[in-house]
Amino acid sequence: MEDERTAVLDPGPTKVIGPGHDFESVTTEISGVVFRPFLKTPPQLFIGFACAFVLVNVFLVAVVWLFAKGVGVWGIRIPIAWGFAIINFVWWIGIGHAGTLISAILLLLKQDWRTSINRFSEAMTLFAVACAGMFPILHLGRPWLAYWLLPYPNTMWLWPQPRSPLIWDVFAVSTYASVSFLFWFTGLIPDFATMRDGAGKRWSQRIFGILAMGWRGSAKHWARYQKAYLLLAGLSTPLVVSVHSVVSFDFSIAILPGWHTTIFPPYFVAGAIYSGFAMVLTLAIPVRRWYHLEDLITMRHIECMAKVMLGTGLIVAYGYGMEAFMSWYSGNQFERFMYWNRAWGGHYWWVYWLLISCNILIPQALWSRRVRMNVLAVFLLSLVVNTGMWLERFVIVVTSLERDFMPSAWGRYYPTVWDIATFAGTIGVFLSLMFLFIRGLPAISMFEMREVVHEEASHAHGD
Amino acid sequence: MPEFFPRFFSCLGVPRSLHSSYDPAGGLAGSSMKVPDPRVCIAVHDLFFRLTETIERQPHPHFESASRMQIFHRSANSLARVSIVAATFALTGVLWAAYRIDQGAFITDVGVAKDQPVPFSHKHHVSDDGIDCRYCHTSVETSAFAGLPPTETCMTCHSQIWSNAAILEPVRDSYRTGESLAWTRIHDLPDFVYFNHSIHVNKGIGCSTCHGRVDQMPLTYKVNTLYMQWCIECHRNPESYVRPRDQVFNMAYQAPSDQAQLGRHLVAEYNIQSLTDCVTCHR
Amino acid sequence: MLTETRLAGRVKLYGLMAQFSQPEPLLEAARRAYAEGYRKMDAYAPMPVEGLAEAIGFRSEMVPRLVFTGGLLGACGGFSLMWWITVIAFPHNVAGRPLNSWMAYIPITFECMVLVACFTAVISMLALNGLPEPYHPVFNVPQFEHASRDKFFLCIEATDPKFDIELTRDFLTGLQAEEVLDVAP
Amino acid sequence: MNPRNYWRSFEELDQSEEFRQFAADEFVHRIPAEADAASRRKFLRLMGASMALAGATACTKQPKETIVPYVRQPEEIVPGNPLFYATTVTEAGLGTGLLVESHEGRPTKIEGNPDHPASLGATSPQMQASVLNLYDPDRSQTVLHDGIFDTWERFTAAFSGARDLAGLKKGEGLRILTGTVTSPTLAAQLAEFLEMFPQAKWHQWDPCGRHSDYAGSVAAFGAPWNTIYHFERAARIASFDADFLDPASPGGLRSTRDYTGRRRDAAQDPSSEFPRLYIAESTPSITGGMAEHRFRMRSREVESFADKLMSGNGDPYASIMKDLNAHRGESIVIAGEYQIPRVHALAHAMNQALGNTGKTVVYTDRVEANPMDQTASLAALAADMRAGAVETLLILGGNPVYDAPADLDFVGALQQVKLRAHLGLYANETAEWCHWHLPEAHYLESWSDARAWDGTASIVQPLIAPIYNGKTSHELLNLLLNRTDLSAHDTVRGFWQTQNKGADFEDFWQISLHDGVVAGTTFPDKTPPAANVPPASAAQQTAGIEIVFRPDPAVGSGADSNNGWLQELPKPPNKMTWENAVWISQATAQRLAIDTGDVVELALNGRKLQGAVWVQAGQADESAAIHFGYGRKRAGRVANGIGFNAYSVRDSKALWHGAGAEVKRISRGYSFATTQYTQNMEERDPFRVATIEEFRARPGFAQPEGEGVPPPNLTMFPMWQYPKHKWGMSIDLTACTGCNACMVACQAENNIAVVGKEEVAKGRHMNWIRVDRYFSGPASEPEMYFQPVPCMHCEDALCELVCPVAATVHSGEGLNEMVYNRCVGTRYCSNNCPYKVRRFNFLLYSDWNTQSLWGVRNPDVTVRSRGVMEKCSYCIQRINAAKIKAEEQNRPVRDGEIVTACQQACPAEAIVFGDLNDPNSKVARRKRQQRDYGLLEELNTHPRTTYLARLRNPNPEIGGA
Repeated sequence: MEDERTAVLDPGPTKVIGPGHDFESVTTEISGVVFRPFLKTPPQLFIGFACAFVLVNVFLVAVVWLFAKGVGVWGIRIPIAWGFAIINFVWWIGIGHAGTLISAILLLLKQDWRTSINRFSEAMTLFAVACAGMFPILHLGRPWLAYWLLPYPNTMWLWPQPRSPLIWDVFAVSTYASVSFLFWFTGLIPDFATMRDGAGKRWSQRIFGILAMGWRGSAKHWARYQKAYLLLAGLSTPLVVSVHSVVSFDFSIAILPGWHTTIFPPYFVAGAIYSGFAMVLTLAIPVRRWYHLEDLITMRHIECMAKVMLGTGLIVAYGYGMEAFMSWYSGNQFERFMYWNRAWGGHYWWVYWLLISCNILIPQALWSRRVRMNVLAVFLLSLVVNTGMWLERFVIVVTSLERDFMPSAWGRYYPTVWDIATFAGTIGVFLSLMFLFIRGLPAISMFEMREVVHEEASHAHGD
Repeated sequence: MPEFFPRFFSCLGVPRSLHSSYDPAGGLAGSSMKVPDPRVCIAVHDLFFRLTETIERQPHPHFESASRMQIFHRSANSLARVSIVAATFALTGVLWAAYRIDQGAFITDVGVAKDQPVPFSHKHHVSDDGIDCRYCHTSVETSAFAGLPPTETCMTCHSQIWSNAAILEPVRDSYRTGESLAWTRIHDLPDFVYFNHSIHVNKGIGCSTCHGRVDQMPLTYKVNTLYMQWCIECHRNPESYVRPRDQVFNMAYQAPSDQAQLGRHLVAEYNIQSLTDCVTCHR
Repeated sequence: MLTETRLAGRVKLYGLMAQFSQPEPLLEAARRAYAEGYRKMDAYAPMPVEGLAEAIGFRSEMVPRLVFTGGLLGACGGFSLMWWITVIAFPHNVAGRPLNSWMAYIPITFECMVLVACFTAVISMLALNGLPEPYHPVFNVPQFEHASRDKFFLCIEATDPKFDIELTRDFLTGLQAEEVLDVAP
Repeated sequence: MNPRNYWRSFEELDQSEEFRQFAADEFVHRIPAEADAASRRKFLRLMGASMALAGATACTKQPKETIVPYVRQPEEIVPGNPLFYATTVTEAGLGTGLLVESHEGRPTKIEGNPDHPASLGATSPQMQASVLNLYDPDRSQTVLHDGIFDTWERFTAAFSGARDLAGLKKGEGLRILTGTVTSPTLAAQLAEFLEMFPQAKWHQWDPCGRHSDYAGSVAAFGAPWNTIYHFERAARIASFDADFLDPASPGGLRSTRDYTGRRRDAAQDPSSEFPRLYIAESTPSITGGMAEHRFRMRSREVESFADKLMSGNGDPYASIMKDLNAHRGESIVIAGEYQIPRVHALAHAMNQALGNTGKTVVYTDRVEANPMDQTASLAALAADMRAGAVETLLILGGNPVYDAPADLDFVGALQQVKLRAHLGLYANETAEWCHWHLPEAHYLESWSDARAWDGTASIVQPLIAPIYNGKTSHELLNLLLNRTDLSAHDTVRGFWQTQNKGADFEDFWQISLHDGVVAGTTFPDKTPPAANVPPASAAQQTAGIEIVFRPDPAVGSGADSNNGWLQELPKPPNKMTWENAVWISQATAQRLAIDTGDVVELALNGRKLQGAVWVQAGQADESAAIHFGYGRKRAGRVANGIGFNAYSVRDSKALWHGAGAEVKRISRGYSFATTQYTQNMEERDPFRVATIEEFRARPGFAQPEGEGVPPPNLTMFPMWQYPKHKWGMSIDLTACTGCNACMVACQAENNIAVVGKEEVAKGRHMNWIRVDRYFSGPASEPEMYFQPVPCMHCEDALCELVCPVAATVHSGEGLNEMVYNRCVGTRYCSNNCPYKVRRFNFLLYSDWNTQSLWGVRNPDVTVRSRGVMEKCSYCIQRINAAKIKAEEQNRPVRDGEIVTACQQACPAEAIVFGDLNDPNSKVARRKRQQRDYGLLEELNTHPRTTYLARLRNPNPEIGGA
């Protein structure tokens, strides 16, 4: 029955919006998601939130235990001094990249299909970055001193050490978080106005009224608004590239074989977008189904995102290839050993091949249009890619540290339950925030949808 | 659900007149019934409640439902701007307060005389009796630790004078029982800081430079924060603090007017290095 | 229904507002109003409409200029902070690198540039738009709630020298407006 | 680089599923358990403390602290300045002179006494660790009567009664059991005692004493002789299973100093001959690691090896004998304690034949006060006890219930004794079976004296009054001699007064105490009669596996088992910590189809024990080595219940190796905690070695060459200048024997925490200096190399580059500083350290709760808390102290004035520290040698710590070198 409905609503792969939509209808459909009574929320959302919330509590327990005992509760050791915490950090940051990319780069590239997913993925970016941002603090030996990484005047006359990539991280991640928020919030202002005017209840009128800051859609407002929005896009585009480059510097600045690589910045960025789009799909596909938004998030969107995944996936594959090639071509015994150890010799060789199949082999299925057009298949592939990208970070962090220069100092890494609990916990935090956002704020940009409606209409006239 | 709200919030007693005047007819899903504001928005409500009513009291003859759209009163504009400015000021204020507290006596104990087993007066012993620092702080020239006088030292005099003063009972008691006196530390560095008295004294840093005019303290207190920035200040430019070796124990020593040049001279003569390596103090 | 005579002088209007259901007529109306010589006016739309601002004679390059300045300040600030920290505030020999390891400051410089620029963009946009401004006379018009949803409005303000309540209302009615509305102050 | 054939490591033990399980399980804790539990409870307080570390930001104030002066200050004490006292430590009766550092009356650090012949300033790991036993909270703290607290008075009363009763029977039924006694005072007291009670008997037992050495000399010369070897004079050495470089062996520190000293000299000037060492041994020892030619064989085959060598026929015996003959008078043939007396006799005979006697090998009287066949003595005691002939037994020290040979059934016999009293540092297994247990004074609390392996006498003087009111053997004998009022001090002083009746006794006494050596007590050399070699022992049955018994390389015979520093000390050949294992060779393992981590049951002469197997490179085939010192039941919290008790299968007739053992597996998957997983160098040559010929031919062999090697000082930036001082270290691998003395010395000096087996297994051990062990050459006959690795203090230190808070930066003197109180614990520095010398406090490892342990801490070094990185600081506290001293005296710091803890302890003088700006400093001169190379120099880190490559001098006539 659902499928029939999908069939009816889904305008097919060419259109970015279903038929028969006018300004009022898109507005009502989107804001309806927020305005519909609490109990009318789709049950899937309740169930999803419940599960996510359980994980949130797992996270809290894990963090309390961690703070009470120290990072020793994790599997990290000398020489593998970085473990899950950093892996998760890089993974979340990577996921966070899709949002800004969709909003900024696709905006500059005038990709109309971005419209109905940009708000959604910007929110995803925010929450992913929030999860990522927690790890650098959690993984500190003395987390209560995390503020020492900020340049603030103090009685010790001491300052951060800006030659360290970790300080670059502090600036990059905080900048990225703030800018993503600005982007997201700026995009929301006109929609807040819509919500304000659509709200029935006095209090919601006032809340949205305050958030809208008196936006009244004047031509002058729009003129400045569009300039600012475009500038944000223009600035975030290099930002999004810089952030994951800086994250990759955490590794490539270090001297470790398997870390000390010039290919890292580009292929980290590609990998970030790869996993980011995967996550957007992982989230968008169910939501679209639950709220019957098939006419706003159409097959066109899904197919486009699938194509982007395929493309970035190929860049990542190239990255892996280069790593392998350079480790041989460098003629450096440590580099050669590193790769041999990563792919065959080390006791985590199987993780490497798992990652290769998740990130390179399986996604090749996306070449086929039939796969791209199959929502379920794309959904599953997105999960596979998310896993693969996590494994990639695992391989980079762990296998390189396990066996570096001094054979006498080699070690082996085994995660503990607390590693896993912390990771699972952040997934819970992320999903809870996502569900709250979907329920409480317009998950699709209404004013931009109106533009789409208008364009579609004018096309129709044109034809 | 909708029925639930009025029952729950009836206690809030929002005037009915308000509801009638704010008929939200024509709103979206579920917006047609009149319900008072839930608690989460009471604050926002109260903020504008009175203001919006004033609108009604001067109804415009021409527009009956003029207030349907206006959610905020005129003054809300100024209110918004003012609150922005206020927030900025508040933030600055908080930071300033934090700074003051950090520098203040509450944290640093500067100028705070602490309880001691015996109300020992440096003023009396140094100024009145003219006892040299080293008579009690024997190891100040030879050891990292300046040394605290054993009870014996006190008793050398106090077995003769004030030999039965009540306030000296703890001293005599200690001497009798062999139980040490437990003084409260005034100048207390963290355990990871290694300060060495002998080298400072030998290089011409006077007692009073760090400890102040102890000879004028009835009860001892510290005059400097002992913050790292305070140490580094001197370690970076010792020439502005160094004094001739023979003046080290002179409590009344005042830096001469030509300290700048004298300092440079002494730094050279005593071969004083400006050590700002971490391991100078932290190991 | 009150007559204009009684109305005139007794009630002070903010302006008159014409309502449209599509962007094109609004754009057309705006152009004509401008041609008519009206200057103090504004057009309202639930979405950006190409050329609308120009139609009512509005031009401003302020935002880009401010953003550029902000970015410049951010970059300089970021770099000089790092330089000051490592060269002036507490010079350390770190890994045998020179005190002023400027290459290492490039990422931070860039991030500061973006950060400040972006904040400038949003704040200047809001400030120039006079936001936050929760109260505005146009909200007095009941139909204006549609301005953020599906209707388009052109408002000629009473302060315009050329504003005359009858003539202006007639002029607006002549623009195939769905409705012409009075805007209370 | 000389290409050598390296072999892959064994199938690595900890890939087993169980290891993953156990490594993943963070609930198991032994040692830091208390600390952890506490860290949870004190979490907030610690947070507070750490906040305080934040440098009084975030509005935290210093907690209230009190300061407590003396009531009567001893004039020699200047608070804040340490004092050093000379004293003596005894191991198996033999004394070694020490200088002990004392802070305000707390002994905190043990150093060797440079004036004492057995030490020359060096110390063994066990000596270094002995200070920890002083503060051990598990030490016996009170008199126990049938396990219940009692008092000295009541014991005195009870025991005086028994004594008087025995006195009526001329002491019949009164027995004393001691360890080996060299103390002249104690000997005199015992002699007096035996006079007083002619029927009483004095028995001796040292589980790891010099049994075969004694029996060997008796066999060779018909009377006990004491043999002293002068390795500094020896160009050729043949060792029959003699581990003479083991610092715990008699004179071991001195032999190491002499032997390695000659190697160092020979490496520099071609005129002096580089010593060549042949060794035949069954289980890998550090001596075997230094040997040019190591002949791997079962212990009992060494006898025939010696015979063949003496006959000098066949390969390789002919060439060895030829080599020895070519160096008559400057060679040494030495037989090890672990060999049967006949092998000793052979060695004596060969030395005489080679004309070494009087030159490289000299003989003196036995240094023991009453040399005897201790095994027989203990057997006799056991027999008498069983026969009920013993009424009163006084056990002075020792732990026979735990370490007596199993066939004597000591426990069973002991129970026949009416009154049993035990004096011991711990209420150990023997105390459990005695009516009375008496707390013994630690040697740092005692007055006594002892003789060194060469007879030199020295005084044991206390640094601290007995913490737990312990008493010494002297006082107990005074009780027997009915002089209860006489203190140990008076006894010892009184004895020496009898020895030195001059008026100048006071001076003599003061000088002896001050120097730590009693002048003129060294035994004079004597010439023994011609050695005769007893006939070859009857052909032993050779079926089954041979069990080889050894004292544990770390905890020795078990007396010091309850010592975290020693437990966590990696055993040299396999870097195993916290337990013992059954070492078997690869071939044998394959034959028996068992592997590392299998738990096997050893059956020897009907006695069984269970232990986990470790497949050990260099172990003789068909031979299993097991170590004493473990399987303790009443050692204390640290040592109870770990490992197995090797004494439980030891036989008094075959003390050191028993034949015909059965080995069968009972389970799999036991996990060890080692500090080094890999066995070999993975073709990376961190350890560089060449033969003396190769070196003479190409002196720069240690320097890397070929492409991929950056020219020195290749850098984008100008190098930093270090005008004042430029500290550096040089480690001579030709000298280093891998004895681990440096590791414990560092641990003691720098308050390094003990983490426990589980944490070690996770690779979280905290040693600032580690000793890497590499095998190279054929898997069957590997060479074993040791390489101490402290912080390299790189001039372009990668760790510093990545620290976000500048917690590790360079000092103006080129030290790589680590500032704990600034560290936030990102651990990035450790990741980026190619040498992996950084250690991290993953949990709260430092024990903040056990008050008695606070006493051992060095007040000049911060005790690290949870969550901070730490590493070797080149003993910055010592550098600062020396600099301040020099500044106050307006003079430059002298070369050799600053001695790092590892350097000070090193018996081989392999480590040298100093100022590279001074061209004449010892370290600068060393670094100018051509053998000098840096680890991973190709990474361009410019390490300040560099190495002198190992040289070997194999016999060209013998292959496989």
